[in-house]
Amino acid sequence: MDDLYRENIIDHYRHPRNKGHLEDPDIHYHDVNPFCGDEITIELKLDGDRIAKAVFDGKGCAISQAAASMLTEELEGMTLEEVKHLDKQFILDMLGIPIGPVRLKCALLSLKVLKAGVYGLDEWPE
Amino acid sequence: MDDLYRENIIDHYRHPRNKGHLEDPDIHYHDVNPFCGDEITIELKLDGDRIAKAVFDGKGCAISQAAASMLTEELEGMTLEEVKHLDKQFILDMLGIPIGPVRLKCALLSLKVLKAGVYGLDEWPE
Amino acid sequence: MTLPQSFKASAIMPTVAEIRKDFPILEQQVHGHPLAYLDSTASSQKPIQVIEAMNRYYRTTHANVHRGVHYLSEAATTAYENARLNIARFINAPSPKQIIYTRNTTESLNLVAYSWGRANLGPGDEVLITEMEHHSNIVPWQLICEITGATLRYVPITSRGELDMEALDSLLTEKIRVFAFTAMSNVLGTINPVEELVARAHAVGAIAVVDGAQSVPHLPTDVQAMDMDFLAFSSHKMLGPTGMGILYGKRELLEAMPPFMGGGDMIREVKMEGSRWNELPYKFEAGTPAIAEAVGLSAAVDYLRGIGMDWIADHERRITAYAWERLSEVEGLRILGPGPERRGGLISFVLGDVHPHDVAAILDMDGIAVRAGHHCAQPIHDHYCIPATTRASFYIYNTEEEVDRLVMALYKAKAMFDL
Amino acid sequence: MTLPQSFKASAIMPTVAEIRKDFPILEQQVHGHPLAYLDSTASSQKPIQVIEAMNRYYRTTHANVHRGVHYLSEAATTAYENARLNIARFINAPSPKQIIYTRNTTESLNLVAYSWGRANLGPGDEVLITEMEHHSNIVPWQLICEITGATLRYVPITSRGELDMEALDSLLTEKIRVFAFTAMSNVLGTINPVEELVARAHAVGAIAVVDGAQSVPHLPTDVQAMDMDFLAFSSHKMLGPTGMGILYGKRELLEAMPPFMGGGDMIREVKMEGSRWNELPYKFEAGTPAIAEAVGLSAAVDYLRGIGMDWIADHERRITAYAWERLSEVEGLRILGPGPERRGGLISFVLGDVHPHDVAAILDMDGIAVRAGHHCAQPIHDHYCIPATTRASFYIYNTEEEVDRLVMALYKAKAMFDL
Ligand SMILES: Cc1ncc(COP(=O)(O)O)c(C=O)c1O
Ligand SMILES: Cc1ncc(COP(=O)(O)O)c(C=O)c1O
Repeated sequence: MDDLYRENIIDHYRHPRNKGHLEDPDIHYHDVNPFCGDEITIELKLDGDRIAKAVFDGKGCAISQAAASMLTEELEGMTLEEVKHLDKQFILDMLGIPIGPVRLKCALLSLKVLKAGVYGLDEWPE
Repeated sequence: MDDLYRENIIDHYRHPRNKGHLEDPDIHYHDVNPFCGDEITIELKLDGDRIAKAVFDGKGCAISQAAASMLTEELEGMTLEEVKHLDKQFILDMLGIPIGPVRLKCALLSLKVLKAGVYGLDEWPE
Repeated sequence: MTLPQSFKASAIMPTVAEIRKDFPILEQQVHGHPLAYLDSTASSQKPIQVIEAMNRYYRTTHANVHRGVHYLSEAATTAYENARLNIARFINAPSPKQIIYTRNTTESLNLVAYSWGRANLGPGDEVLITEMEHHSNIVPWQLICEITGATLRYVPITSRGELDMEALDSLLTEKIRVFAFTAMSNVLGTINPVEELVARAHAVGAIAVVDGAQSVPHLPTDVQAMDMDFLAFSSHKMLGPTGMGILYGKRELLEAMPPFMGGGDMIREVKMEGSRWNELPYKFEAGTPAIAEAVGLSAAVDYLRGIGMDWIADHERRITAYAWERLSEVEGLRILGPGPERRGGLISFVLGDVHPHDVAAILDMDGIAVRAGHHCAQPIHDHYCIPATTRASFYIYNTEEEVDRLVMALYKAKAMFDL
Repeated sequence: MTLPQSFKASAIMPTVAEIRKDFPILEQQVHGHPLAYLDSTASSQKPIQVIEAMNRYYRTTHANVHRGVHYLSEAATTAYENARLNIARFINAPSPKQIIYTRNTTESLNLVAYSWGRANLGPGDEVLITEMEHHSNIVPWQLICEITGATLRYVPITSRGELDMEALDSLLTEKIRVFAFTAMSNVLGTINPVEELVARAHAVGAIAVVDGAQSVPHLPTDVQAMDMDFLAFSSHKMLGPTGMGILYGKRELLEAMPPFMGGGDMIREVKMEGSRWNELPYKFEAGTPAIAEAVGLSAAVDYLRGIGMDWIADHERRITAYAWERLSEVEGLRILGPGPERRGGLISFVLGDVHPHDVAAILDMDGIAVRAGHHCAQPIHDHYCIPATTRASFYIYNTEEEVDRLVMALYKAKAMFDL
C-alpha cells in the first residue's frame, strides 16, 4: 500500500505543479481515458522548437494527476524532438511505483495527451 | 437400427402412396424444414368439409416422405375439424418407431404443412 | 432442475457460509488478505455447479446443434433447447420461442433498437429513456435515432435519485413509440417501479423495453405479470458464464420484426436471389450459438431457483441496510441514490475529494474488490457533476463481516489522503 | 504459450493416439459402439487443456474486465488481452488491436457487411461472392445490398467444384467494391487460392473478405502474407469454446468504419447529446465480452501451435486421401468436389437415392457421427440439383480405422435400402 501511494505522489496530487491554463498556448490538447473517465489537458508555450512553459489541467485519480504534474516539471526546456522519444518507461521511472495493467492507462494519460498535441499520434505510449 | 428403419417405412419411402398433384386442389400448401431442407407439398380435394382426396409431393428423408405417404392414406374421409385435432402422437403412432428430437421435425413436417394449409397455423404440431 | 448440492439434503434456508462453499474463487487470498468480492454488479462469480455443467457438456455432449442427426448432435440440441425452456420458466415467459440467445444485455438491447427500431421509428417519433441508464441502454437508441430521424428524450431524476414521475408524465406523449428503462440502476441502486412504468408506456401506445441486467439476478421476475414488451439481461451477472445474454420479447412483436444478423440457422431457405426467414427464436440467432454457455446459464438458473429469489432479495436488503448504516457513519463519505428501503444490493459513494480509483486501489490492497469509475453510466454522473464513484455491491455470497472490512479500509484511505 | 501436455516432454511428432487422450469425449460409446466423430467441420471437440483453462479461469480469475482496478479485474483483463495477443500471433496479425472478438464467423461477417458495407456501398456498386459460400457469407451481403442498393453477384463453379476463374475475370470489374469468399468450402472441401483471389480483388480496387471458418482450424494462416483485408473465423471449429469468433481487419479499414453495436466499453464518452467512439478494438466490442471464451480460445491456439499447423494439414491430407480412395470403391456413391489433392479434410457425398439424413441416421446406429443436410450452403446444393449431402470430416484426432468403419456402415445402409 505504501508502495502504491508514496508520499510524493500524494504531494503532487494535493499540490499540483503547473496546473492551470496559458493565455495563448502554441499547443493545446485534451483527452479522456475511456476506461475510467480521467481527463487531462496539456498546454505548451514554445520558444522555437523548445518548450518554454508547460501546464496541465485535469480531473482524475492521484496517479493520472500526479503523473501530469510531474511531467510538466520535466518538460520545460525540452525540444519537441525529445518529446517524441518519451516512453512508458520514462513515466514509470518518474512515478517510481509499480503499476498494474489497468492503472497503467491512468499513469500514461498525460504522456498520451502530450504526444497527440505535439505530433498528432493518438496512441497509448509503449 | 432395425427399429429406426422398419420395413413399412422403407416400403412407403420406396413406394409412396398418393404421391403427385391434383388437377384443381381446394387446398394446397408447401413448406420446408429449415433445419434439413426436406420439402413437402400437400394438396386436398374437398367434398364439403370432408377430405375427398389427399396427395403429397416432396423430397427428403425416408422418415419425412414415409410419414407424408402414410398421412395421406389416413386423411381420406376425415373432416377438416378432425384434422385440427391431429397431433404429434398421431404421427408417432402411425410411424411406430422411436424418433429423436431432431428427426421429429422430419416426422412432423407433413402434418405441419397440412395444418398450415387447412387453417393457416404455421407451427410445429405439439 | 437440480437444486444446488448444499441445499438438496437439508431443504432448509441456505446460509451464506454454505453458499460460499460452492464458490471456489472466494477462498482466495488477495495481497495477503481473504478476498472480499464486492463487485457482483459488474459480474458475479460462478458456483461449481455452473462450472461443472459446462465442463461436463464439453467432456460428454458437445456437437453443433440443430442440423445434426447423430447422437451427440441430438444430445447437444436437447441440452441447448432445455436450457431455453428453463430460462423461459425462470422469468415466466409464455414460451421458450420468446427467449432469444444473445451475447449480453448490450446485444439484446441493440437487437431491439436495430430490428424493432428500424422497422417502427421515423421522423416525428420519439424514444424515451432515462437519465439513469447504462450506456447499453443509451447508445443503441442514439444510433437508431440518428438512422431513423426519431428524437431521443430523457426522463430526469429527482434529488433522491429516483425517476421524476411528474416530468415523466409530461414527456410521455403520444409521440413516444418506445420507453426503455432500467429496472434497477447500476449506480444509484434505485429499484424502479417496473409495472407502473410499463403501464404508463402502454397508456400512450408505446412499447416498454426493460433493461433487466441488474434486476433479473437479484429480484423475482415475471414478464407476464409485469407485462413487459422486451426484457434484456446477462448471464454473467447471475452466476452464469460470460458470452451469453437473453432477450425476451412478446411474441407478436418478435414475429413482426426483421432479423438482425444474417447467416446459418436464421433462414428457412437461401436462394441466390434472396432468403426466407426461419421461425422464432431462430430468426434472431445467426450462426453457431453459445451452446455450452446456454447449458451454463441453465445451471445458474437452477442454482438461483434452489436458493430462492425471495431469499436472495431479502439477504441483499439486509446486507445493504447494514452497509448503508455503517457507511453513513464515515465522515466525508457521500452516498448516491435513495435510502436503503428503495434500493437493490449496491451502494455507490464518494469519499471526500479522493478519486474513486484511488479509493478502489487502496481497498484492493486489503483484498477488497470494489468498482470505481463511471460504471458505464456517464449521464447520471454528469447529473451529479462528479466524474466517478466507488461502488460496493452485494450478492448471495457476501457477509456483514465483509462490510466491516470495507468500512475499516475506508478509514485507512482517509488517513492516507489526510481527510 | 504452453504446449499440450502430451508433447511437452517428448518434443517429437505427436501421434493420433496421444492426441486422442486429450479429448475425453472421444472415449464414449454411442449405441454400443466406440464413437467415431467425423463431424469436426460442423464443430470440433475440445481437448482437456481448453476445458481446464476455462475451468481454472472461473475458479481463480473471473471478474469483469477493463473498468476495474482491483486484483481480479486486473487479472481477468490481463488474461483476456493476452489471449488477443496470442490469437493475433497465430494468424500473424500486425497488432492485437486488429483482433475483434465476436460470437462466431457469422457475426464477424455481419459486422463487416453492416459496418463497412453501410459506409461504403451504394447503388451502382457491386458485391461479389461465390456460389460455394456458406449462408453466413451470403445472407449478410443480401441484406446489406438490399439496404444500400448495391448489386450482389456470384462467381460460378466448374464441374470439378472449383471457382470458375474465367468467369471471375469477367465479373471482377471496377464496379466491385468487395469480394467475399471462403478459403475452403465446407461442402466441396475445395481449398481456394486465397492469395490469388485477394490479389485479383485488389487489382480492381475491391477489398477482399475471407471466410476462414474452415481454413484457420486446418491450414497455416498468415493474414499479412496473404494480404487479406478481413478474415473471419470461429473458435468452436478450432478446438476452442462456443460463443467466440474473431474478425481480423486491416487497421485503416477498421479505423474508418462506424461501430456495429452500441453500449458499454465501445464509447469514449457518452453525453446525453451523443457519443464518441473508443479506439480499436474496443469500438467494435459492446458490453461485457466473452472473457472465459477468449481464454479458452487462446488455450486452443496454444494446443494447435503445439501440434503444428503443418502436421495438422499433413495428417488431414493423408486421411482424406485414404477416405477418398475407400469411398470411391463404394458403388453408387458419388463424391462432390475436387480430387483429394486440392481439398481439405472433408468429403461430402450422395449414396444412390438414399437421403443423406437416412444415411447419417444409419451410420449413427454404428456410433459414427457425420453431418447430413445442406450444411448451410443451399446455393451449392442447388447448383448440383440435390437437396442435401452426407459429409464426413476429419481433424487431428481421426484415424484410418474410423474411415474403415464409415465405409463398412455405408455398405449396411445400401443393403437396407436395397441398393
Ligand atoms: C465456410 C463456413 N463459413 C461460415 C460458417 C459459419 O460459422 P459459425 O456457425 O461458427 O458462425 C461455417 C460453419 O459451418 C463454415 O463452414
Ligand atoms: C443496468 C445495466 N444495463 C446494462 C448492462 C450491460 O450488461 P452487459 O455488459 O452484460 O451487456 C449493465 C452491466 O453493467 C447494467 O448494469
